[in-house]
Amino acid sequence: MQKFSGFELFRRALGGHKSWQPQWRNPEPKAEYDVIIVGAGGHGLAAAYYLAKEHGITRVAVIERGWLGGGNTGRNTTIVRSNYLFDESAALYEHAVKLWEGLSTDLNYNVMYSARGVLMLAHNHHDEISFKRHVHANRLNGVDNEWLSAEQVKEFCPPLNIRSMRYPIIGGALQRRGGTARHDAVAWGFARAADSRGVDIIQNCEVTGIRRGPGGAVEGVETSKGFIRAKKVGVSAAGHTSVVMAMAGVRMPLESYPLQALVSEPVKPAFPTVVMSNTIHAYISQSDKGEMVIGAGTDAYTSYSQRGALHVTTHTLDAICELVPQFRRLRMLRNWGGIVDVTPDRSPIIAKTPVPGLYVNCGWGTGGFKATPGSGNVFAHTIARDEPHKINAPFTLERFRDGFLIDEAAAAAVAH
Amino acid sequence: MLIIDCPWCGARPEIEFRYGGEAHIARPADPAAMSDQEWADFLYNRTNPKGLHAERWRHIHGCGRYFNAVRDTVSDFFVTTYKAGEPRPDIGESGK
Amino acid sequence: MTNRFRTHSGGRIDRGAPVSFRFDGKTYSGFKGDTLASALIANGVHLVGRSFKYHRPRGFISAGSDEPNALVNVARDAARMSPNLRATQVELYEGLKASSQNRWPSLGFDAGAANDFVSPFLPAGFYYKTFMWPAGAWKRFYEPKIRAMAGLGVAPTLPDPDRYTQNYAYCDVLVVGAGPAGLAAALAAAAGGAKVWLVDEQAELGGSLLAERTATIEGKPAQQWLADTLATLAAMDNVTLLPRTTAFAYFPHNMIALAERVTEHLAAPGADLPRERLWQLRAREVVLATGALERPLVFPDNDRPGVLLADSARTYLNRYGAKPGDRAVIFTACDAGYRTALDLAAGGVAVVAVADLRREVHGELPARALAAGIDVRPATVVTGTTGRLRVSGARLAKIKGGPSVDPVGASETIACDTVLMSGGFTPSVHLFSQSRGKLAWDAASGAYLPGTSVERERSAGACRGITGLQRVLEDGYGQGEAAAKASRDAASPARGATPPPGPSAKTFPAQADDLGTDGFIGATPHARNPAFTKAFVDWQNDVTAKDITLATREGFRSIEHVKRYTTTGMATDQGKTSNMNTLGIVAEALGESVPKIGLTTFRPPFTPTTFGLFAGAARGDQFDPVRKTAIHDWAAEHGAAFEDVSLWKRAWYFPKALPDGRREDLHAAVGRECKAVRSSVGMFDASTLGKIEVVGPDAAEFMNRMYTNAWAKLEPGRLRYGVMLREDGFVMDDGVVGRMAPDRFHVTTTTGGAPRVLAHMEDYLQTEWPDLDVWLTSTTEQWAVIAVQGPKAREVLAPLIEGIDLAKEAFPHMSVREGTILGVPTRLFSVSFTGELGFEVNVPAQYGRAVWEAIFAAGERFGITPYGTETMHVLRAEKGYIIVGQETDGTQVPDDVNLGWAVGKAKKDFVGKRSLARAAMSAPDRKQLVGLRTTDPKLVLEEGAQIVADPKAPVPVPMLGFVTSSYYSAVLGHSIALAVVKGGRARIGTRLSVPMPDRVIEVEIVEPVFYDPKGDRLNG
Amino acid sequence: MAETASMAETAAIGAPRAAYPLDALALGARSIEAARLTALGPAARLAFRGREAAIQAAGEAFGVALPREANRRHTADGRHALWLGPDEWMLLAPGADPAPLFAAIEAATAGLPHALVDVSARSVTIEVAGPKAAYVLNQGNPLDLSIEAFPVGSATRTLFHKAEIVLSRIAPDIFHVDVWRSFAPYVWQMLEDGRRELA
Repeated sequence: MQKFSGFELFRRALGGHKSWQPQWRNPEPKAEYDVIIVGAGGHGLAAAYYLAKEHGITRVAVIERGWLGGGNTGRNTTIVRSNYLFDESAALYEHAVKLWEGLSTDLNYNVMYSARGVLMLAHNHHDEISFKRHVHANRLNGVDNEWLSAEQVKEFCPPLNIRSMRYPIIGGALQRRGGTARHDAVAWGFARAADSRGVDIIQNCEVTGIRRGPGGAVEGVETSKGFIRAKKVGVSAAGHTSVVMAMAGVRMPLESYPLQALVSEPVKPAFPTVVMSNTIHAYISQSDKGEMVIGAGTDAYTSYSQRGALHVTTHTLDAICELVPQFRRLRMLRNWGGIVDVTPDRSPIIAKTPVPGLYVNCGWGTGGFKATPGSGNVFAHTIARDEPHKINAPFTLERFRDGFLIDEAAAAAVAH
Repeated sequence: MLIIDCPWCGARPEIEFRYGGEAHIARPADPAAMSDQEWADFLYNRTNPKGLHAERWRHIHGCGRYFNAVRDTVSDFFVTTYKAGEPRPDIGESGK
Repeated sequence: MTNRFRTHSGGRIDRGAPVSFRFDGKTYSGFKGDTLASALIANGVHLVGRSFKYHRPRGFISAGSDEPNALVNVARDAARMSPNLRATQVELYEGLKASSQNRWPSLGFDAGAANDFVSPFLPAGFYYKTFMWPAGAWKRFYEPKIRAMAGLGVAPTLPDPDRYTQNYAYCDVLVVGAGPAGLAAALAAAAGGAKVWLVDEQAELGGSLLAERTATIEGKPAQQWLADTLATLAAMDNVTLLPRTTAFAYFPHNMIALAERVTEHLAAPGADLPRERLWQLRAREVVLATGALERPLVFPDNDRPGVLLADSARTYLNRYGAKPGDRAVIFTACDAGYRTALDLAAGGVAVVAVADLRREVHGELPARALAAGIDVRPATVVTGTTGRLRVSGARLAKIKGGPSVDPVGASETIACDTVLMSGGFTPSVHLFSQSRGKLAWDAASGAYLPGTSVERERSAGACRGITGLQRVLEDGYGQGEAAAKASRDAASPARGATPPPGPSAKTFPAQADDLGTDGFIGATPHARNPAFTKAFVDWQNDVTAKDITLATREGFRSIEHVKRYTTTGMATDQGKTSNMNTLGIVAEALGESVPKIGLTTFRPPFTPTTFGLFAGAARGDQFDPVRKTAIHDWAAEHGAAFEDVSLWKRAWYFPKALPDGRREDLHAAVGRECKAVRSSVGMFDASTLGKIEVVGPDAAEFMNRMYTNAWAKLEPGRLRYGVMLREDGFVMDDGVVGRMAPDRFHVTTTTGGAPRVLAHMEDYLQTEWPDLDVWLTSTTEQWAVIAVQGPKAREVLAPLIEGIDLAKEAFPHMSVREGTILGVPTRLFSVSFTGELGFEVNVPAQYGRAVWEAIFAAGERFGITPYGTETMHVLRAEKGYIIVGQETDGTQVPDDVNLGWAVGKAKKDFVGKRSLARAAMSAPDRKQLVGLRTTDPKLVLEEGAQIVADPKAPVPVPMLGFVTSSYYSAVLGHSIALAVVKGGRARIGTRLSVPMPDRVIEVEIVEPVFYDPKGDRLNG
Repeated sequence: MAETASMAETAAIGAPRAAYPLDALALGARSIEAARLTALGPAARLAFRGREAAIQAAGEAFGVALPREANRRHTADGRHALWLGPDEWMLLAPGADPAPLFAAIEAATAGLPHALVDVSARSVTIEVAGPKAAYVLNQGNPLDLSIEAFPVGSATRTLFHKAEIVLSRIAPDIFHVDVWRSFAPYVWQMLEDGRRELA
């Protein structure tokens, strides 16, 4: 792998940058791999990287229908945080945040992880109790999160309107280590690092079937580039998980919803942190480029159309204009949609399946980006060892049968 | 905003409706007789197809009725709508 | 000397109406009808901005909404300032104040331009390769620097005082674009009787006709034909004309979002007019007549101020009477360059050379240029420009060999003050693509054209690759006719197939230059060292041809990857100037054909669209409805503080004025209110509780299925506390239910849960049990509800009530009777959420305040005390009554919160019953509701605080539960708390810890009923 | 159009004063002829639900045949029956006392499967009248309110901005908006905001 550094940039500039090599190969699939990952989003690429790096499994293919990082990885609003309520979730997301903190160095790729803080606004007493419950639980779990008064909220994020609004802000929960990262760089960084360890990333290759042997175990995948053999297949296909799992005859507790996001035209720095309000349904941060990056919850009905409805955008922006009324004159530059797979308890599934050799990592809903390195890391462990890492052990499919749900949504009513 | 053809009121704008999830998942007559897995299938497992999807809608800000629709989840266009209790029209299998 | 570059006559500006304006503090003059861009050009000003990354000086490129460079800030006042407006779209008004952006200290001398000198070290994606060391430095050091350099304009800092409105509308035929095709389409559709909307983003309707100098239509000069046509359309009742209106997004089922700029062009907009208006227009049929955009050429130094698109220069000249310079060099790959050259020459601008990329030049326009004595040079490219803040010369060189990859000969520098370029025209297929129509590559014209339609839509004119004024007009007319006809046919919301273009019933004899479809995509050849040459593809984002080839070299082969890695096409012009040339460069670098490379998605909006437009009138108190009860105003008049509970404002507490003029705080008021209820009587506005009337012969059966409780045996006239589960077994809602008659239940729900509960019931009733003869009606707002609670409650109410015997035996706890109070019909409940003797008076809402006042007066002799939600919470907590949403969070089964008694064990089924049988629901470590007592009686625990066995355990500290409710009980003289704790009931009598950041609080686990555990007081 | 005296009011002994949520707002309404706003007086409103067998009897007892066509309003003797759903009607009698109406319909439908609920106090009615009435309503209502698509005699539950309403067209230029009382000030103020540009 060509090293990336300021020195290398300088050195190669003198040669007109002609000596840079491709960041990853563009290989044709081999006949057989030890592991096939379906889906070259951040989660799938991370799983491949950690399979190679931590488990020594390098005969790995990541198969992608489109182009790597082109799904939700490249469409999300890049929020990273770990202040989840339940022990299971806190452990999972904190694992990810710890990896985020060293990711640029590990991958030798600047993923621009920026711990600018994630501030969740409380607008009523119910929010306050809920957030304080999070703050206390997080502290005991070793996850930073603190309660701010309304005045402290204003001090931390001066552009916010906290008083003259329909639902005045009475406080907030701040995770200072939370923040944002550069979404494309995460996919590219993992792709480059995985590729350099021998992983084949096969783009523009659609999985059309999952072949199972007489005993039911996985034998490989049918693709638009032919059959590829592997005894282990990990599905990391986000919104398309139901479709892929149906190929193996597995029905999933998932529904795929559109999730919209939008950005404003770029402006000079005007918003210092990530702010989320679940009560009025919107969140906002400013990208390095200067765009206000804005999102909300999912649209109302299941869809694979990758677009959302105008009335959802209007509600998102009326909320943003309440929180930051001086942004009313900013202008929307781009609006797009992704497809997110949602479980009944809004927590992911990272698990073995009833089919031997078939593993699934899905159900991240609106909040998958933040978990990318942690998710890939424990998924790799699950595939390599054929048993879950202790962090993802609770995130099974069976929890829906037995009722051991991890219902962050019910507990906090907070998306993302 | 989609236009949805309410079987009672005719074509009306989407914001008058509420989505109600996959259709034709009848509540079992005797839940106590079911295994945990069967009950979980009823409660949680969904087809979630990419393609034609039979689903429930309620014209909540109109006539208030629940009804069923077949919609293509790729284009979001409706193929048909029909009253609750009527069988799923024979319009091919749901998507790939 | 102002307006030195103004022509002597002509154009659509009103030369009798001079307008004074300021740019960067300097005063200029222009005319009514000018844009800021045309007025500045007429004044010889081309330097108007700095680029994003290298801060290079930039001028105008285009005359329209595709302008990437000339972004300005326009400020009416401190709050009404708008960054990033395109000067090409800003209409001039008297006193307009505009300023340039992204420069410091000034536009002429910008410190950020230092970036340009180190640009060799800042290729595409450089930031991914560095700034990684030391860890954390990105956030602390590098990122703030990059952020400060990035961004374009400055965001406003004051709330926007302007209004925005929204309208839904319907029409038969929407025509987008009022150029020749759109005008003809509107004429045809209107003649066919359709209700037609014709919208255009520009201030004037007419499109390309507005810049026509010599063309004629139907024997008239184009400008005259335009005026006549607009007059014809305006006179028709079935036609709506909307200039300044951008069709910015195409949603499913032919819903088009339009942004109408209502006041932006006015010097003094009235306060009642909205600044912008959002139209959510549903069209039966849509005709897209969005024209084509001229493509720039990608050659070295193509970004110097004074380098413009050739046809835009013609627009400035013909439409606004503004000359782009005195001496023009034209660089073209099509005939558009010649048309501009001829018009410039006619307008008094010296055209010193036309460099034509094409090897051979023939046809009418070049011939006319030659005849006019213009120096026409085939197979010639511009390989660079000179000048600093304005172009001063162009380097021309001959192409030596085969097509575009060839090296070129020696260059010759020609002095000029403007370079006008034309790479041909790109059909504007943005809206078609947004509609999910499939684009098809047309090799003949080298363009993507509309292919298969998905919506009921058709394209007309230049946006579908048709050239020549007459053909465009006739295509427009034919499409308009077909659209009008189709709008009468179908009810189906979608088409799913391509409409055949209808043959026009009308001919439009027109004389105009046909530019054909020649053009060039990619970067033009030059012999300079590419490492030190910048040929811009995306002006605003400073993406050059070599950035794009670098991306392909690094393995970014998909166009989406190239776009994201280089940021080309992601500027505020959304790739209008850059997308096709990017494709060309990528195709060449990879040795593939353009259609193999693919196309990036066209995402809404078509042009940047104001946030306020989406927010509309939903602001401040009108952001969401503010629901107030019939008694709200009384409470406000009596000093109540309010809290938000869902959409409702509820009286929170009633602070009394103190002798020193201050008011009680929450603590004092609640203590006083609680004591009053326990010792005498209090009154509480419970109107917000949800109410549902469940009526019909099968009402009891329905209730049996929906609630955990058994209802069959509940006598009419009696009340019962009901618990409702979701199908997954978790507590969803609770409330008191009265049986008014065998077939009539008066159901109450939580305040926030009312709509959810009704929808839940309707779902089961309509879809699972449609055979049941029972119906549900929301009566939440029918009744005002006044809770009168305390030992004196009966004495207060008795004198006011008629028709109900309030005696204990006749009207026991948990009963309901109908009668009157002060003559007003009432449903009177004997019910208590306080643990005291209590009643709830339901009266029709319009009498709520009057009855409340009467009870207040009647209670005066007992010191009746109005209390709010906080006191209600304390009183119920003293009794261990749960609040759904506080003691529960959607993960509790009834037994967890001591409601196991409410589950009808004998019932075969009810919603949620089966789920209770799952393994997790009877796990031994489920959290159970308990009470907590602190050692220090004054210490009130924090709600949400966690409970642990061993506070000294290492992180992660195992947690057993948390505090759900916590108050100081003035009645008991100590603090109380409710909590859910793992295996809590078995822990009663033991001690646990509540670790806080600064200390550990020891608590005793106790029964959750703190007051009157036997319930003696309920019966008074 | 505003009805004044209410039988329901006079029925109250000791006369507790009836109060309505638009009492104060209506006094402050701007005079804008293109779209006039009026808060109408009280009315008896009964929600009638029922199976086929009960429908005709209910209509006869009320004095207005219940419309069987979706989203229609029938009127007779100043009373209105609005189709709101296939088994749901709003029976509206301006100025009437609901109690005797309720009793009469219950008597006529006794033993027939139905549900009758008095919701007189649940909502108030706003009249929007004038040549721009539909335009103002369309600022928050997503329906096609052209006279062809929503003719006189139309009535339907629908939305106005973030509130649910029942919208009836009384005349080409006159609409009635029935709205739950706690949402009425919101709807009123949104209507005021919508017609501001017509001042």
